[in-house]
Amino acid sequence: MTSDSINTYGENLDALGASAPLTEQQRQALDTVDKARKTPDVDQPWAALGMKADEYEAVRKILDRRPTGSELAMYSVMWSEHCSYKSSKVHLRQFGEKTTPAMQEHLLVGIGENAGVVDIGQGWAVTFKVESHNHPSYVEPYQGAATGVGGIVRDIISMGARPVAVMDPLRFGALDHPDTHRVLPGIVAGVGGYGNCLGLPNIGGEVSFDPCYQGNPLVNALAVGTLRHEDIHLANARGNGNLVVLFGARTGGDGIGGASILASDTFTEGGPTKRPAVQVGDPFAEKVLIECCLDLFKADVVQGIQDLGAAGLSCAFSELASNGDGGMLVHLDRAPLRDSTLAPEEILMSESQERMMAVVTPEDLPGFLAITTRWDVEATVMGEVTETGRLVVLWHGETIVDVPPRSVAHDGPVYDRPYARPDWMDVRQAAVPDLLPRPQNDTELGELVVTMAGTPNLASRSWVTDQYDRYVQGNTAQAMPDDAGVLRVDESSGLGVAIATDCNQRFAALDPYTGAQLALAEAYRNVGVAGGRPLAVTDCLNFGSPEDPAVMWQFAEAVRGLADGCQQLGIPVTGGNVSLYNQTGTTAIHPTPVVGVLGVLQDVARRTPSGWKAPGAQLFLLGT
Amino acid sequence: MRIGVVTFPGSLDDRDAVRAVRIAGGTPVSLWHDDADIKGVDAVVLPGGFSYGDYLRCGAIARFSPVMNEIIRLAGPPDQVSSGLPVLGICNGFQVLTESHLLPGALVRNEKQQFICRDQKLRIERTSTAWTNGYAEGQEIVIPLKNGEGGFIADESTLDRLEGEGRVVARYLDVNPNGSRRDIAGISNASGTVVGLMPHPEHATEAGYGPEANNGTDGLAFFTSALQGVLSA
Amino acid sequence: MGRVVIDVMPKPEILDPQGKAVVGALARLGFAEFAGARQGKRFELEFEGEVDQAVLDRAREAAQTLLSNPVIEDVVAVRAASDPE
Amino acid sequence: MGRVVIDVMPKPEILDPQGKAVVGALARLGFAEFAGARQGKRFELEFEGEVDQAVLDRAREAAQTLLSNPVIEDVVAVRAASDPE
Ligand SMILES: Nc1ncnc2c1ncn2[C@@H]1O[C@H](COP(=O)(O)OP(=O)(O)O)[C@@H](O)[C@H]1O
Repeated sequence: MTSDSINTYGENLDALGASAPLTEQQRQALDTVDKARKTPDVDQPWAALGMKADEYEAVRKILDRRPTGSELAMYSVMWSEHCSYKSSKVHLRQFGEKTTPAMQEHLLVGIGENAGVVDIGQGWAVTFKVESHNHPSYVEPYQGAATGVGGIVRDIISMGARPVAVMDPLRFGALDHPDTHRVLPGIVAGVGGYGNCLGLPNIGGEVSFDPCYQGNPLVNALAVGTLRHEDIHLANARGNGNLVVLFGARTGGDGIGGASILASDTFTEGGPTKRPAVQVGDPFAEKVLIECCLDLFKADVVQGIQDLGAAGLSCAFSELASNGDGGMLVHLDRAPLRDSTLAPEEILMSESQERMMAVVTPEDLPGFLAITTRWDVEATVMGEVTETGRLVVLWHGETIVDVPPRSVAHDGPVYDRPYARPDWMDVRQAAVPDLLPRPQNDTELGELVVTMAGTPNLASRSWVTDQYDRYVQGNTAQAMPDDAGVLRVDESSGLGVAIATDCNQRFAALDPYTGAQLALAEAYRNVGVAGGRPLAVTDCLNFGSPEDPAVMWQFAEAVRGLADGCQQLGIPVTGGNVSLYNQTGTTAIHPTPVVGVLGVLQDVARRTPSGWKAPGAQLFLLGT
Repeated sequence: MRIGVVTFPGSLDDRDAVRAVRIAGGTPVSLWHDDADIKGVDAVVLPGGFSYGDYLRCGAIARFSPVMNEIIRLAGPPDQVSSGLPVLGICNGFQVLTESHLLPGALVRNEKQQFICRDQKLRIERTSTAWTNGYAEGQEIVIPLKNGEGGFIADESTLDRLEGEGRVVARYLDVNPNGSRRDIAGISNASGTVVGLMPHPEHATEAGYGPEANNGTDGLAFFTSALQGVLSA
Repeated sequence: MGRVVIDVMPKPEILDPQGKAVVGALARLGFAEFAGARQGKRFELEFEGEVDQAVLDRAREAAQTLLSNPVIEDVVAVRAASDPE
Repeated sequence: MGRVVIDVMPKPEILDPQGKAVVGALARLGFAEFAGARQGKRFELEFEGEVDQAVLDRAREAAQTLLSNPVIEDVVAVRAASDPE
């Protein structure tokens, strides 16, 4: 099928936003594949885009020519640490390798998709995943935290699930540190503002204070979704001639960072206007998008839906194509823009929020558009699936990208970075608790208990959680202050799930291997004591710079610990997220492997809340 | 007994309201913001949420939807004594009702400038409404409250008139969570058919999923009242 | 491209919790000389063409029906972006 | 009693969901001629005495530290209530 055949769906051509033709000057400034072939020696700003010399060389080798500006934009962002997991991949493999077939018994979709999907019985499935939004939340606390919630929720939607709850493990510097005062209120308000507006109950999380997070707060967000087994959808672009449809918010210059360098190369005249430093979330747009996607799945008018997060369209095009039959042809100039001065490189890299991409058969397109219209969601046919094995991007008819999609999405660089146990671990581990002063009598013991209860890390969190809606959707059986959040999934049978997230970064700092296992064990216990049978794990691995062998060692140890722990407990890791470079100057945060455990309850009516409710009840201490 | 529940883009508690109607023994009917047809329902619930994102003012944009035009017509002016279509506006629904001028006053940002979610104690002050006739006058109940802009305000003469005409339906007890004037949690029109309430009775209709107090079912009577009222009408 | 600016303020007799919060925060930050504060809204509407009286009249209509709530707010100004208040 | 007016608007390049909602609502209500809208804030600060340049400087400082979020908003005007914009 040629690009012209898109016009057979001509009644929607208006929605295609046919853009004004390029001026001669713009055409000349455009970096096309043709031009790249003819001008192999052009100096390209790969270093400014965060690429290493050998990575740039690898791209040239893949393409057998220099990349165009747009290709460079795509490779640089997709091969970044954040998108490619290039430093962590070699270690994360253990999660797969140490998963036995028995552990996979309840796994409908495993690690590697947008989110894992777990069978909880009675035809029901649950998907859940935790992700970080640390750096954006440091820059702009409210919007950073808000868009963190928005991003993880879109992952859940793309699996075909209805999002049903969120959780928010948060970590801040010392309570009385000025930076904590700067970031904390905004982060909490942002988590609440976005989640409340989406109608997702907040059923748990963490609030932890430690000086190591001064200047680098951790904002992790977990989302949970439920679906019937038959509703599982995977995001891939299959079926020659199927359409690729972008829908949701318009594309602006959000989060394009380095791409502006490329753009200013391209646009001599006037240059691009200022680009926003941060992304602003629109939770209302996302709420509408959720309902719209659920209607699309229900009407069975989509093959798959991919969320747009980090790396925006670059990621969506290349991943959809790479997971599918391998070819795609898109007309980038059709993308509806919020800022008409955006250059193609910038559009490819934009991280504008509240956007999704669907693969739709031509026959289903009218049905698809009827639903997006009903929800007043803008939808644009960007192109189609092809059998060429190439991802081809056109800009006003000129070819600006022509690449093998796998090379962008999956075959990026992989580093086995050096790691070594640092000497200072000896000092750290020598500081055993036995050296701490002990209370000498009942009075001192009493005082100690009162002091401890008043410390920020042990005091009530209600000043945070009271800003979160825990009632919406009417299925929350447990939230704050219980050990695990408990949700009803099936209203008739009472089938439900329990979820807890935990990590004690001080333990992880003392011993990353055991610390990660303790985080797992705590979340596992919290699910267990709520009455849930643990089934699956998600994790968010927050660490310092992988280029520091000491940090890399912490990372390797934590992953090994978590993988071993999961094997012993017999529950698989189904997904998660790695956040590296969490440090201020050369000082890394404590290793912080946040672990979320999901368990099933046959009937949530039989859950166990924490605390002693009935006078006269007997107390037992279990375990060692 | 058919009770309509309106869904605006951005409504959140619509499914909960539908469930509450069902638990109360009624037949819930989903109504769509863009459709003026209210399908001959006997009463309407405007649910909580953030209609159209509530970006301009809470409820301001929803008020102009086709379904609201029809509901405003059927509910009748706020001071008329003969009864029109019973309407319960919860939280965002209450905001839509004040923006529609079916109820006086307005709801503004919480005094402490923060969203607040808590189990809230209320006293039912008026039982001669379509939605509270199942309560005893002065009955104290606990239902969830969750809002960012729940402070009820009106000028002094309006407040005096509401008090004088006995149109304060519920008042906050123990804590005034949002700075509402005279601790007002809910009010009604003159005939008692239209009620606006900030806290959420629909989240307290099922044991185990509402506040811990009283089994968490203190809100159910709002919905059973409507059925009673409609039956006896 | 013309631009209309619309200013909406809470009515003076109506309690303005946001304004109250602003005064409190100002005082805490050492701006105690500002003894009162009110917070309202400013809208900028874009209009394809020149903003003449007819456009301003339409904008005022929009301001009074949609952009303000007459129970608690006043439309204090509707003007072309270049005009003085 | 003097009064200082401070106008704060979302930065032009930043997504303004409120403005987006307003344009949508305007169009539905038949005010489609306004093709774009942005929603910002207007503060009025009260000052005991005459508003001179020193007061305005202080107000600007308050506007930039407290009343606006410099990451996403611009302080577009700080002026005495009687002054033109
Ligand atoms: N950021 C948060 N968001 C939601 N719930 C939270 C958050 N922080 C803490 N909580 C909830 O508060 C309760 C107490 O938290 P915490 O003191 O960390 O528990 P514990 O010490 O038992 O692990 C738990 O129910 C937890 O889920």
